[in-house]
Order: sequence, then C-alpha cells, then structure tokens
Amino acid sequence: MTAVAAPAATRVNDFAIKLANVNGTGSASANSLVMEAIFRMGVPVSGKNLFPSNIQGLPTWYEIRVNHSGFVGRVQRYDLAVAMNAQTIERDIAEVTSAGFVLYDSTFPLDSRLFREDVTYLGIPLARLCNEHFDRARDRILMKNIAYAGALVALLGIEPQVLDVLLDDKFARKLQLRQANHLALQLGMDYARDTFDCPLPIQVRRMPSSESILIDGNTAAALGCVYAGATVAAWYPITPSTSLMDAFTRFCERFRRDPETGRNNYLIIQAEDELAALGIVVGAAWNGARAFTATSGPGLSLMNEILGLAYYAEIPAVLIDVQRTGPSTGMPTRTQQSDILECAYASHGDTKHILLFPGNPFECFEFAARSFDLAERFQTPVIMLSDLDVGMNDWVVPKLTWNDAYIPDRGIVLDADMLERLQAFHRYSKLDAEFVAARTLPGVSPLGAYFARGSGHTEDGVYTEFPDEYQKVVDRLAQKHAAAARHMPEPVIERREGARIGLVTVGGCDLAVREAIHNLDQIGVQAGYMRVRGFPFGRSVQAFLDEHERILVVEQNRDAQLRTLLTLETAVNKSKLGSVLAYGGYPLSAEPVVDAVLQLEGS
Amino acid sequence: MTAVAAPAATRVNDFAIKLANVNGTGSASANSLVMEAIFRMGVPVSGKNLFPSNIQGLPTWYEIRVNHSGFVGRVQRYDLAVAMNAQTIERDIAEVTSAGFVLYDSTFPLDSRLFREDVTYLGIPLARLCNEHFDRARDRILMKNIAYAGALVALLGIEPQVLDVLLDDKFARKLQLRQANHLALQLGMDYARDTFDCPLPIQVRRMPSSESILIDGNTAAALGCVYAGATVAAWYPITPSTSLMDAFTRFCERFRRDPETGRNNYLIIQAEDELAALGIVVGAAWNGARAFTATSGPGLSLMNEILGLAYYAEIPAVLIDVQRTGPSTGMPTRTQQSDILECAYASHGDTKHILLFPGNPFECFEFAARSFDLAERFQTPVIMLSDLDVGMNDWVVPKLTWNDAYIPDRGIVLDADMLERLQAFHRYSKLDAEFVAARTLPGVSPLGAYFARGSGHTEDGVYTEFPDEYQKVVDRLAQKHAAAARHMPEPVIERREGARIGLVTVGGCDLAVREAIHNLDQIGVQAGYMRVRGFPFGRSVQAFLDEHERILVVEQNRDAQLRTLLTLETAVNKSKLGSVLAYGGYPLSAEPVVDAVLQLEGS
Amino acid sequence: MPSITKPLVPLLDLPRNSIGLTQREYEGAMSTLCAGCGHDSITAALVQALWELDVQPHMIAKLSGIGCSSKTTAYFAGTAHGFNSVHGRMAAIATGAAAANRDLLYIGVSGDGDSLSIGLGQLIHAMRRNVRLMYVIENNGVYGLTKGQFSASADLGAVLKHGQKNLYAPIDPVGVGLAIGATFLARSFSGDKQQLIPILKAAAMHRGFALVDVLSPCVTFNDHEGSTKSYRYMRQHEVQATEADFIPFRTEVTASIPSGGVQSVTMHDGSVLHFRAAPPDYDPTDRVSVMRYLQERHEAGEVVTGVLYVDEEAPSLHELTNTTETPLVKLPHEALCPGSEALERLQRSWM
Amino acid sequence: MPSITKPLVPLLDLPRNSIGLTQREYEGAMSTLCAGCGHDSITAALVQALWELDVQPHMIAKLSGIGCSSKTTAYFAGTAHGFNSVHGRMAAIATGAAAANRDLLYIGVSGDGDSLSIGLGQLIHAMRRNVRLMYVIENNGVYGLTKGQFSASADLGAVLKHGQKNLYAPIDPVGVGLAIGATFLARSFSGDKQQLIPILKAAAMHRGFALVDVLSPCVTFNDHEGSTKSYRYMRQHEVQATEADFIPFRTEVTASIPSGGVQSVTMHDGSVLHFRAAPPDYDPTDRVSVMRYLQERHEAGEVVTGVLYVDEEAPSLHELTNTTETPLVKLPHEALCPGSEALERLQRSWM
Ligand SMILES: Cc1ncc(C[n+]2csc(CCOP(=O)(O)OP(=O)(O)O)c2C)c(N)n1
Ligand SMILES: Cc1ncc(C[n+]2csc(CCOP(=O)(O)OP(=O)(O)O)c2C)c(N)n1
Ligand code: SF4
Ligand code: SF4
Ligand SMILES: [Mg+2]
Ligand SMILES: [Mg+2]
Repeated sequence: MTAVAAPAATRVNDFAIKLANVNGTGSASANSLVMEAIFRMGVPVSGKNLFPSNIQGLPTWYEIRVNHSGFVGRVQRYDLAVAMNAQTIERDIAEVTSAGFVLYDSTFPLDSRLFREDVTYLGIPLARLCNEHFDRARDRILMKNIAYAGALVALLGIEPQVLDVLLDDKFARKLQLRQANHLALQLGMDYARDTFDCPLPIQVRRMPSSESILIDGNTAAALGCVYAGATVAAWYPITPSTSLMDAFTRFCERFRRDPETGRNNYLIIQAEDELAALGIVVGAAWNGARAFTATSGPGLSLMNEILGLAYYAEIPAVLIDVQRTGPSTGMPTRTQQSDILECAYASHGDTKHILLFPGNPFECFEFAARSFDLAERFQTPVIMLSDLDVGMNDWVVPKLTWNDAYIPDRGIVLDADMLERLQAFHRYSKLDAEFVAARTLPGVSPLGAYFARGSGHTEDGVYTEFPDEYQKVVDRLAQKHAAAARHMPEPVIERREGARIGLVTVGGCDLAVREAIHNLDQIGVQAGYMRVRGFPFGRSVQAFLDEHERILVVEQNRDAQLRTLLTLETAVNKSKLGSVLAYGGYPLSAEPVVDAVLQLEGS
Repeated sequence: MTAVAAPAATRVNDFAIKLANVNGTGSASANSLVMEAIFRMGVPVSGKNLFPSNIQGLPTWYEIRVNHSGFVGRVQRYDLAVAMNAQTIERDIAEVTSAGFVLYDSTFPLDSRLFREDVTYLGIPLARLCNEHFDRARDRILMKNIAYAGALVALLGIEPQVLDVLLDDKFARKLQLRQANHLALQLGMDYARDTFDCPLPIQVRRMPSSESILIDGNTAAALGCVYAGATVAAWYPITPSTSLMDAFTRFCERFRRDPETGRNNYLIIQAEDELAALGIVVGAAWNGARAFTATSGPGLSLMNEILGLAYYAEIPAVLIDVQRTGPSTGMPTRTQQSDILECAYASHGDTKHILLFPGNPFECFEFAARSFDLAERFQTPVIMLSDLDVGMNDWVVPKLTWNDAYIPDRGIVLDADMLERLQAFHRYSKLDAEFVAARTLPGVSPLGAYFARGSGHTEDGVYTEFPDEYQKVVDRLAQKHAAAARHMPEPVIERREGARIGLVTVGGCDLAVREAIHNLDQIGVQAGYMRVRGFPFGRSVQAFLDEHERILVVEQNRDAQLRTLLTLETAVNKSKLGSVLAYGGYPLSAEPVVDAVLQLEGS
Repeated sequence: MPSITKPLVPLLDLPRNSIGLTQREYEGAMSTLCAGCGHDSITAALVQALWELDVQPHMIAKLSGIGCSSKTTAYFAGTAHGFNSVHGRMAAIATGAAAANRDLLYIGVSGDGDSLSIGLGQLIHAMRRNVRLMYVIENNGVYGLTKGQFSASADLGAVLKHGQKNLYAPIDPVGVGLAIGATFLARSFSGDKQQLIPILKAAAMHRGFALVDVLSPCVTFNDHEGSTKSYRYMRQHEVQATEADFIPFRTEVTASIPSGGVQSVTMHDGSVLHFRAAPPDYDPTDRVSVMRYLQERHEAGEVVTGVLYVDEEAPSLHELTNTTETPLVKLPHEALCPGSEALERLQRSWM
Repeated sequence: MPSITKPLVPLLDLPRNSIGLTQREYEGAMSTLCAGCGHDSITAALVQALWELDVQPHMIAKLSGIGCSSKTTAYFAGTAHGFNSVHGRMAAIATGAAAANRDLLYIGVSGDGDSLSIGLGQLIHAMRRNVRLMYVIENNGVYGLTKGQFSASADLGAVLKHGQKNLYAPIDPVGVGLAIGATFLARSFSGDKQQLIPILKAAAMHRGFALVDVLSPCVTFNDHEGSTKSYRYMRQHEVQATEADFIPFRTEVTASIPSGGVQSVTMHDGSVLHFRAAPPDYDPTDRVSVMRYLQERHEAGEVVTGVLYVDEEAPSLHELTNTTETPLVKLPHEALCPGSEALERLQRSWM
C-alpha cells in the first residue's frame, strides 16, 4: 500500500516516536543515531531506552521525544512507531496516536488484523533492500536498522549531512563499516523519498544551537567523582549502576595515569559482593581517601550493616544508588524511586543518613562531587539517589562547568602539628557548631591514634557500656545530622501567582512535572513547583509546604516514600499531602500529574 | 563498724536491691537464688541482669525489685547494694537511697572515701569466712556469692526453708555441691543474724501464692515455636537472641524425638551467617515447613535483601528480632527498641512487613506461636520484636496455657485434589477477601507447579516487565498487608476517667509505664494507657489516639521510632504526639515517664 | 535448545522412559538466552538425564540464584516447582528446602558469579553440611547477565572485548571442594553432552552434595580467542580423568562396562557408578592423589573433566542430624505439638 | 598479658630496639579477656615481634572484626590507629585501607568464627587479591564471645561442655588458602611463643597477603579433654614442618642459621626468611608437595605448624593494579582533578 498523506497539520519540532526492536539485533546504535542527529540540529530531544533484563531475543524499545520548549519527558502515545518486533507489534501499533504513522518492514506482508483505519502505514522492504546490497548475514541484520534510520531521516526532514558527520566520527577508524552504514542509510532515505511524500507533517527543523551536551547521568556522576578527587572505588556489578563504574574506569585511565611513570593515581576494585564493596570504601575512607561505591536496590540492602558502622564510627563514605524497580530483584532494567526510605534510615538501631537527589545528568555531576565534601565534613555516609532513567538515558543538559578554585572540604582532620599544639585529642566529642568531632588519619603521629569501633564508645572512642557515655555520642550524631540541613543543595522552587496547589517532586520526575504545570497553565490552572534535592530538608522546603493549601507529592514508587519522608522530617501536617504515584517502571509522563491536579481542583 | 539500725520505717515487700559483681565469678546463680526464693514466697519480684559484652573480669549487676502491687519495673536507686566489685563500688554506693544499706566484704577494709553518712554499712568478712571453711580455690571464690546470698536471706527475712528446697532441687544429683552451698548459705545467715538485727526494715513476707511462673522471654518464645509446630530453625549466634535457639534446641530434644525410632522431628541448623539463616528459613517455608530464625540488629540488617525476596515471592517466614542497643555493634548486652522502623519497612523497594510486639514472656510464647499463623495466612515474613530485657531477664508471669483444639492456620494451600477440581491455578492472583493468593507446595502434583521469583512477575508467576502486570501484583501486596490489621493482637488499653493525656508504649516498657500511671494517679493526675502489640495498626489504636488530647509515646530508642510508625500508619495528627525516650541501654523505669507527664500537664 | 523446537514434533512417536514419560515432560519454558549459549546445552543435558533417571518431574525442586545461568531452571522440568531466588544465596535456600522435605530431588543451577563471588561462603558451607543437592555451576568465567565483567573463575590474564585484563588467579570450585571435604566433585563441558549426561545422573543419585562444574561458554561475552572457557579452548584442552557410566540397579546392563581399570562406587541408593579411569591409576576416592593429579594437569594447562572425586560413605545432612524418615513437612501437627498437659508438667519447675 | 604487668616495671632499664623504643611502646590497653586465654599470648607475641621489627608503632594500622579475638587489636600498639569493625568483614575493610595508603603496616586480627563462617567469602577474596596484609586468625574452634558455640573450625565429633556434638568436618584456612592460590600460609600455636614470633615477623614482611592461623585455646569454652584446640592436645600433636628464622638485612646474623636442609626465601624487601625443614625434603614453595604433606600429616592426626607455604614472586594488589608509589591519600588534589580545561575538551564530543 502507498502512503496516504496524513490529514494532520504540520507539527515542527514537537512529536514523539517509538522504535520497537528485538534486543541483541544492534538496533541501539541506529536509534541513538537518529536521536543524536536531532540533537545536533539544536532541537531539544530525549531518547529513552526501555530494554529488557536479558541479552538477546526479548523486546526492547527506544522512545524519542522532540519538543521545541524542552518538554522532553516521556509521553504515553506516539506520533510514529517503527515496528520491528513481531512479539510486540500489536501493542506498539495500538500506542500510535490517531492520524499517526507506523513504519514496518514490508518485505513480509503485515497481518491484516494489525490494520488501523486512523493511522498511515509506511511499509519499507528493509530486509529485501539489505539482502540485495549486503552479503554477510551479520550485515544483513545490522543494516536493516541503519536503513530505517535512513528512512526516518527523510520522513522527519532531518538534515542528511548531519548524519554523514555522525557516521564519519563514529567510524573514523573503520572504513568498511563506515561505507556499509552510509550505504544502508542511503537505501532507507532513497526508498522513503521515492515512496512517500517527505517530510511527514511531523518534522524536525534546525534551531539556534545552545551550549548543551548529550550525556547520561552515570557518565556524569562518574566524572563528578573524578573531579572531586575520589581515588578508591569498589563495586559489584549491578544494573543500572554498572555503567557508572565503567565510566569512572575509563575516565581514570584517561585522566589519572601519571604521565611520567604511567602509574595509576586511583585504584578500582571489583569486589566479590556489595558487603565487601562498601567495606572497602569504609576502610579506604577511614584511612583518608575519598572513596565511593555505586550500586542499586539489592546491593543497598546488603550494605545495611556496614552503613550503620560508618554512621556510628563516623567514617565518610559515598554511595551512589542508581535506583531500579523493586522489591527484591524486581525489574532490573526499569526505573523507580523506591529506595528513598531505606536510604534515609538504613541499618538497625537509630540511624539517619544524608541524601542527595539529582534530577538530571548535570546534577549527577555536581552532586556526585558534592557528596564527598558532605561526607568528609560530617564524617558520615552520604547516599546519592539517582535512578535508571536519569542514570542510563541520554539527556540534553547545559554544558558541565568546573571551578578550578575548588578546594576539597575535608572536614576537621588534625595533622601532626595540630595534635602537638592540642592539649588532648578527643575523637568523638563535639568540636564545632555543627556537632562534628575532629578526626585523624592512620599514620599521622603517635598523638593521633584512636580506636574506631561500631560498639558503644565514649567521646574518646573508648569502649563503654555506661548509658550516659553512650548517649553523649549518639545524641551528637543526631544533632550533627540535623546541622547538615544548611549544607544541602536548595530545592528548585517555582512559585506561581495564586497557586493553591503545590507540586513537590524529586529526581528525574522534573521534566514531566514541569510539563504538567505548563499544560495546566494553558488551561488556566496554576500550581507551584518544588523539587527537593537533599535530605535533611532545609527551611525552604518547609516554607514551600507552608505556602500552599494542598500539596501533591509526585514520585515513582508505590508507597509514597518522599511523602513519608516529608511527613516525618518537616513540620507539615500530613493531611495536606496528596500523592501522584507512577511505579510501573517507565519514566514519568505529564498526563497523570495533570489529571491528579485537575481532580484535586475539581474536588 | 557495727550495724546502726536504720531510722527508716519498715517496708514490707516493697524495695529494690542491686548486686554488683565482677563477671565470671559465678555470682549469677547466687543472685537468681535470692530472687527465686522471693518469688517462691509468692511475692511479685523481678531480677534484671545488667551484664557486660565480655566473658570474664568486667562489671556486672543484678537488680532485684520487690513490689507487692506487681510494679517490678526497674528503679534508678536502691535500698540495698551488695558491693562486690571494686571497679564500680563508688558508683554502686552512690546509687543507694538515703537511709539505705551497703553490704560489702569486710575481709578487707573499706576505703574511707566510700563512706556516706546517710547509709548503713553491713560489713561481712565473706572472703575470710570462705577461706576458713573451704579448701579449693574455686570454692572459695564461688561460695562467697552463696554466703552473701545467705546474709541477704537473714537481712531480708526470707524463709530459710525455701532456700533449702531450692538448693536441693538445684543440686539434686550433686551431693558435694549441695553440701557446700548449704554450708556457705548458713555461714552468711549466721554471721548476719549474729552481727546485725535482722530482718532490716526492708523485708519480704509471704503472700498468697498465685498461679504464676518465673520465665524469660526467649525461653517462652522458643516454647511458642515448638507448640506452633515449627520444624526447621536456622540461626547464627548473636546476643541477646542466642538463648532463644538454645532453648528451642533443648525443647526439641525433649519433645520432638520420636519415642520409637529416636529420630528427630525437627532440624536446627547453625548457619554460617544471617544471610544463610534467613535463606534456609525461606527455602524451608517455600517447601511448606514452619520455619523461623532468631537474631538481633546486626543480623537483621544482613537479612534485608532476603526479607524483600520473601515479601515479593510471598513466602511465609518467621523472624524473631531480640533487640539490643544499636547502632552497629552498639552495646550487645544492653536493651533497646530501636529496630522498629527497619523491621516495618525492611529491604529496598516498596515493602511492608507484619510486626508483633510482645511485652513480656507470656506474650512471647503466645505471639511466637501466632507468628506462624500470620506468616502462613498472609504468605509473608512476620517479625516478632522482642528485646534483651524481655528476652533474657526472668519475669513473673501467669502460667502459660495451650488450647489443644488449636489447628495451625496454613492459609490457602492447594492440595492435589483441589488442583484437579480447579480450572486453572494462578499463584499470584487475589483469591480471598484479604487479597491473599493460593499457593502450592513443591511435590504436590504436576498441576501445582509455579515459579517463585523475586523478579517482576505476572499473576501466574511468569516473568514480566510490563507495568500493568507488575503493578497488579505489587498493588495486591499492599492491600494484603493492610488487610492483616484485623488479625493483629489488639492493643492493651486502659482508659481513665477524664484523662486528657494518653500514654502509648510498646513491649517491655509495660510495667514501668503502668507504674507511672499508678504513681500519677496517687497525686491526682490521670493518664490513659495503650500498649500496641502488632503492626499494621487496627481500629482500636486509632480510637485511643483520637480519644486523647495529647499523646506521649514512651519507647526505648533515640529517634522515636514507634511515634514515627504511628505518624505514618494511622490518621493521627503528629503535632499531638510527644515522646518519652529512654535509650541508655537499661530497662525503663517509671520516673522519666512521670516527669514527662507532669511537665506536659504543667504546660 | 529443546524448548525451542517444542512446537514442531508430535508427542506420540517420542520414546518413553520406564515411567511412561517422553522427554517433553522434562522440558520447560522457551529459553530466552543467546543463541548458542552453553547454558542451553546444559539444560538439554539435564532434560535427558532426568528423563533417563525416570524421576517424576513434579518430584523435582529447582532452585537458582540470579544470572543467565540461574534463569535456566525455568527451561526444564516445567511441571516441577522452581525458585529463582536472589544472587548468591541459592545454596542456603536449597539447604532449607532440603531440610523441610527430604523426599524431593533438589537441583540447584548457578553461575560462576553467583557461586564463586557473592555466594562463595554459602556454597562452601552447604558442601560442608553435605546437603543432598545436585549443584550445577554453569561456568563461563564472566558475569553474563550484567554484560561480561570478569567472574572469580576468569583466567589469569584473560582479556575482555573492550580490552580489560583479568589480574587475579581463578577460583576452581573443585579445588575448593577438595580442600573443605566435599563429597562429590565433577567437572564437564557444556559441549560434551555424551559425558555430561551420565555425570549429571551420577550427581542426582549422590548421597549428599554433588557439585558439577560445567564449563559453559558465553558466546556473547567470553567465547573469543584465548578464553579457556571458549568452545575452541575446551575442545583442545579437555582431558577426561574419568568417564562416568551410570547404571541404576533396576536395569543391570553390566555388559556395557568394559573390564580393566574399572573403578566402581555404589551409590547410597544401591545403584552403581562405574569410572573408567583415563590414567589407569586414577582413584576418585583418594583425596590426596586426586589433588595431586588435578594440580599437575592444571599446571600442564589441561582441564580435567569427569567425576573427579566421590565419597559415598559420608552421611548427608539428614543422616548427620538424625531427622526422621518422614519429610518434616508431612508430619501432622499432633506429632509436633506437645500439648497442654506437657506444658502443665513443664511449668512445675518454673513455679 | 603484657598490658597487665604494665604498671610494675620502670621504663628505663628496658631494652630498646634499633629505633630506640622499648616493648612498652608496642603494648596497648589492658586486656579484658579471660585469664589464660590463648589470644593474650598471641598479643604478647605480636608485641615482641613488632618491637623486634623496629616498626614505628604509629605506622601500623590494626583492623579486626567482632569476637574475643577481634578485641585484641586494642591490646597492642596503643599509639597505632585501630578499627574494630563488624563481624566477618575485616578482610574487605583492610583491603580498602591498604588500597588508600600503601605505606602502613596492616595487621588484621580475627577469629575462626569471624573468618571461616560469616567472613569466609571476604577472606578468600582478599587472599586472592594478595592484599598486603598480615591476617592473624586466633583459632579456638568456638565462638568465644557468644559463649562457646562451635565454629567452622571445630573438630568433627568435638563435644561442648553442655554435651552438644559437632557434626561437620572442620574448615582449615591453610587448606583453603592453598586451594585458591594464597601466597603466604603459616600455622602456629599461641602457647609456642618461640615459634610464633618469627612467623609473625615473616608474615609482616611478606609481599602480599600473609595468613597466620594460630591455634589459640579458649580456656573458658574449649580447653577440655579431647579438643584439638586445647593446650594439652597441641602439646602432644604439634609437628613443626618448618621453623621460621627471620633475619632483616640490616642485621645479618647468619651465624645462627644452622647448615643442612636450609631453605631460604628472600622477602620482597630484600630481607631473607630461612626455613629449617623438619622433614628434610619439605619445600614451602612447592604447592603440590605442601598439599600432599599436610594432607598426610592431617590424616595421621598431626597439626603441622610453621610457615607452610610461601610465594614471594606473586605481585601484591598495588603491584597488580600498577598504582603509584605515593600513597593515594597523599596525592594532592591537583594531581587528581583534571580541571576545567580538560572538562571543556572532553565535552566537545558530547555536543
Ligand atoms: C545482590 C545483587 N548484586 C548484583 C546483582 C546483579 N547481577 C545479576 S546476575 C549477576 C552475575 C551473574 O553472573 P553468573 O552468576 O556467572 O551468571 P551468568 O550470567 O554468567 O550465567 C549479577 C552481578 C544482583 N542481581 N544482586
Ligand atoms: C552480624 C553479626 N552476627 C553475629 C554477631 C555476634 N557475634 C559476636 S562475636 C561472634 C563470634 C566470635 O567468634 P570468633 O570469631 O571465633 O571469635 P572468638 O570470640 O572465638 O575469639 C558472633 C557470632 C555479630 N556481632 N554480628
Ligand atoms: S550473555 Fe552469555 S551467558 Fe548470558 S545468555 Fe548470552 S551467551 Fe549465555
Ligand atoms: S571466652 Fe574464650 S576466647 Fe573469649 S576471652 Fe575467654 S578464653 Fe578467650
Ligand atoms: Mg558466569
Ligand atoms: Mg573463635
């Protein structure tokens, strides 16, 4: 069948497409190629990879959202679907908006039951084209992907030369592959141009390029650790945190090798499990190194005991939890924000931790670096809660910057001279207004020795079982944690004239919630916006809660964990707090937020 | 110096004494001997063992509280101190009430700095007496303890024949030891009678004996597990839970050995760590056995990951957490109630568990048995939170009873016939009004097979990554947990006419809080009483909170963990909730509770 | 991958075992592993071994941890209960299951990451308790499911696609088993079904804990040049120490056992396991000589396969703990609850 | 217990080592262990060994887990930093510490429960990484601090005071170390200071991970008749495979080395470790023969003590990972932070 020009009006730089593939067929690179091309045309775009916890043969999707105003959060329906997976084609076609498009491989006839009156089908004989032009079986499979990418270039009006450049960069050193890719791309473009009237009503048009970059949160966080001066890293592989350590390793190989000696100014240990990973970090931090680990839910649970040790023995430790869908193994390749409560109070006994909540890769870089300052200043574990969406998907964010005047905040660390001058060194007694005690590093001098322990201890670190001595120390720990509030990153707040409702959210929900607020504004409904970025909460968080009659806490978990934390750790009256919960494992989109606000307004 | 009869008026069955010793010198048996004797005279008594996390040479105390009205919670000052430990004698004497008594070994002169004008010193040459009458070094040390016990018998007016019986029972099969003990006891008694005018104003007088027993919570809990039909137990040694598994082992050897074959109807495994211990329990429970483990804080933290697995795969598992002072290793031999929050939400992702809070050994027996019914009915982990005070100290409680008509609640378990009749078996879809699904046990029949997994699954237990299928199951889990509220033990509530203040507490705080309410009543201040005994909370908990203007939550931790749970899981307005927190590691006493209420009344 | 061909052949003409079942009844769900993954060959071998053993499929209990390898419990014995638990703890969970019901056949499937890193402590202690459990390690030297990091069994100096080099000596589960007194240790290769099947059968019949370390190439992350877990390497370096040739009593085919250098071990259930020793002096019951032989071959760069060590004398967990014959799960409550009178009596001493 | 005699002797007349310190400076807090506990004798040996090694006490880092044994890090080198961590994870924590600062002397003290049950995985993997760490197991076959349950090193058939019998074969850390390629394995007895001290010195100088398994009777829970961890048993069954006789280069006293059957190993720092082999053919560098010998002696009911295996060739963690000579903790921020320009350059490819 030939293309029927869709009745829909032209929509420039404002559409969403979904690419449905089978994992392990090499579609990933083709998909990101399209997304990157759009990015290079200066158009705000996002690419979300919905991949299975499997290596080959299961369904995988890639969603591209293009939006001139920067609202590139996830949507739930698509203007165009590239349907390359027979297992899911029915669902995939069903998700196309009315008057939308379906691109499929017409080498094989499409099951008639899959036809919809209200969408346009763009059949392209991808398999046939590739079989005609490529000999190696491997190429025939891989190049199908590049071919549909080529077709999209034509259909969406993407500038072909942008792709030429991309391919040339990508395969700079691989002539043969480069040629193959160019050919496949051309095949798709030509076929589309010859067969359909291109571009479709949904199309891309160059915008003035901004100073932004395309980066995923794990890469950014790893870079933050490098810049903060982390020297020891220990980890145990787990999706979706693995790529963070991979990136840290790459950056260290590039930036941390002594030019003269060729020796490494870092040490990364792939531990035997997460207990060891955090143990290594705690040992290194006790010894004075900036050390961190990255993990996800199951690893976090295994780290509970040692987190309590670090809290009580007052040892800095940085832990990055890239959250995924729980409980238990859950859905390892789906996103969620469901470790908030466990992170806040991890371990038995009375414990409280410092948390950071980056909302995008830019903040992953910034907060990762900041974690080390906070951990060392307050001599306690700091947990940065990222998630799969923020950590593994490519985001368009402002260029990262670094202030070369930065000096690491090591907190109160006494050196040999200070110890000399000091009358006596009390490891665990309040030394500053923020209830922090002075620490020393092993090897400093005979005067600096103390005994770190997770057992009851006096202000000198001596073992005790006397209530008063024990309480002195644990009371200070509570005060210390409270004092950290002043040092947390401020929440992002956008007040709106006459808004009775305030939307409070966290992390990667950012874009979708902003979009919701924008859409609500279009229909004359106002809502304030706050995204918390650290725990303990500071004054501004309290202020925002107080300013609004009703609060809706938007988060990606079943049990309203952020709402829980706000209920417990601010003075807010919980009856004021409502929830918008999205926890199916996909990144948040604006619709449910809009609906919830309207419902509340209605009531 | 000779005894000056204290001016104080005679106080019958209402006093407290503290025995200060060095651990590893065999004082424990002598101390409990005195306490048991008082118990056998029908007088309400408690004996609290404040021992160090050490095997030999550190301070250890034993506190005996005698109170005719049954208020035998801990006190902070003592009418009589037996000062046998030079390391702590200063503190020990300081804690004696004015007009109180100090019993010490006068073989060696007492440091004059230890003299107080307002107390009476009872010097007894214990070492000399024992050296004169015993030859073996071991006896000379051990018998000193029995000798001061003898002195106390005379000084407190305990019936000697009660002790004769006790010793005869105790050393029924050990003639020589029996004689030695009798002799030492006599030496102490005689010396006291000859030297001081006995009995002292603080004295014991027989009361009509009630149907009560003397028992510790760990023994009672172990017995509860035996009666509930637990067949598999796995554990890793940790104070203060160890004695629970020791007792379970003893009871099994006694009650679970097949008379004919001599084979065991149980299997107890000392695991390599707590991860394995809970793993073994989960494996056994998946297979249909009633299985449990007992641990304390550090073990609980290590069990976090597998708790999440049991929650999500819906496997019954009983965990008894005998709480101790945290965080980390903390004070292993001191009590606290600081695992409440971790137990309620243990593991990453969205999880919620069923909790039981016994307040004394009687309830340890009852709730331990009940845990298995709840775990199997709701196919989820059940955590019973005991603590060191309840678990390891001897309590006077009503005799335990068992209803022989009891039938274990196995929940919905399909057998081969049911499976035959059933159209199809859906492991994870709601089957009853309480959102519980049907389960089957391995080996039942080819129709009953299902795949248990901690990864995302459909209502049939099939792996899924689709949001809707995933949510169906986790939503049901939340509803199931809520439905369990109806099955929790009711809170213990005592309303008081015109009480504006309500005291809410948990576990072993029971006695001290009741005593506080009694004392307040004496001075005309009324306070209502509620002790919660299970989570999720039921209607009655909400009702009590609503009925009172102000609520004081009395608990033994720093961070007000019960108050936190009430704030989150009831509709109460948290501004109404105040706290009384005692977390130094010693059992609660009434004083701080009285003070807090008066302060609140004052304001 | 048996489960994939499932739809094609009609059931009728398939051969049946002595309990009247075809191999189909021992198959499971369709595999979702990579085409060519060694793990699927092991699944196929398990299917045939179980079929040949005439076990009732629903009397099998399958347990695993987390990993590509651990997924395979879903791909055989579809009418048996399965438990895909958490990473590294399967040995403990299987121990509990075996404790509760001694009547089932327990098959644990794990990976080298699951067993030799995070789960090493649990594995060793399960071996030490001699829990009756066939424990198969699908050993590929990498963490497949997390995309190919080195596992603790990766070869010293092995190189990953993206150039990373392994710095640490590999942990050999058989060596560890020997050191801590394991009672059944075997090694095989996923590509050698003919050897693997009898080994799996022997393991299934073993009295206690039977460890079967099966080298199983990861075609996606670890089947390249130089990997000692690759098909190529195994084909070149495999040395069969012993060929297990397993004969259940009910079908005496002693005829098939060749004479000379034959070493026989009677399994706890009376069936007999015959070893044809490659080196005529190889004695799989003598720990010391086994250690020496393996160490020597290892230094010669060879991978010794076969049933390498067996001790059928050592009692299993239930025997050690003297538990009753009846599975604990089958005991009626009356047999477990002492009742009110006993409670009354017991409390006298506490009054 | 050295720390207990502390107040008595005036410092002056005590002998001083080459850096002018008396043994006092190597002592720590007063022990709170039971009188007669083997652990205290090990503490005493450590004090003397460290003194003889002329190490600056504050350049020592002491780490331990939880247990009576783990408490002993408080009883020596009082001016050194100590870390009494959590149960079973010390090996990992010490690995991290060693990673951060390669200039300190790391001494880990643990127990058999801490190391062979809950901590077994961590211990094995620390050995595998060959972290430079002297790891002392104060091995008494029981969990002392929790009042005497059996540990994984308890003897098969051993009986506790209250009659319980151990059903499982003991795990021997030396055997496990041999199986997984550890590079320094020694065993000694707390009651034999003369042998223990040179072994501890050798372990301290070892290039990588040095495991010292010291049988250390628990007089309270495990020193009774029939316990192979008792003083009586050790005195009867100890067989010295090798006597370590350690001579740092700076003080060549070769005179004291007898000729004949002497086996010398040069430690990574150039100092030499001499072994006088009890069985003349004993070669502590040949893994296979070591395995055989130990297995044989074990079956003969003997406990072989001495430095049982050494490999000074194997590179340690820092060598394997090629980290810089300067301890990582001493690197200035400039050496670690690439700076804004590099960030600028890096991001070009992402625009
Ligand atoms: C506690 C925990 N940590 C990490 C992971 C992530 N993870 C899943 S599978 C796996 C390793 C699998 O390797 P292996 O056992 O060798 O199986 P393979 O995929 O190679 O067959 C890891 C680290 C997890 N699921 N749980
Ligand atoms: C996670 C955890 N589980 C259990 C304990 C309790 N615990 C303290 S010491 C110890 C065993 C000590 O045995 P070992 O290491 O042999 O030392 P020993 O006392 O015999 O010298 C145990 C189980 C703990 N502290 N932490
Ligand atoms: S990744 Fe490797 S181990 Fe996993 S399925 Fe593919 S081939 Fe098999
Ligand atoms: S209990 Fe045993 S190990 Fe612990 S201090 Fe006493 S003797 Fe030593
Ligand atoms: Mg693997
Ligand atoms: Mg021990």
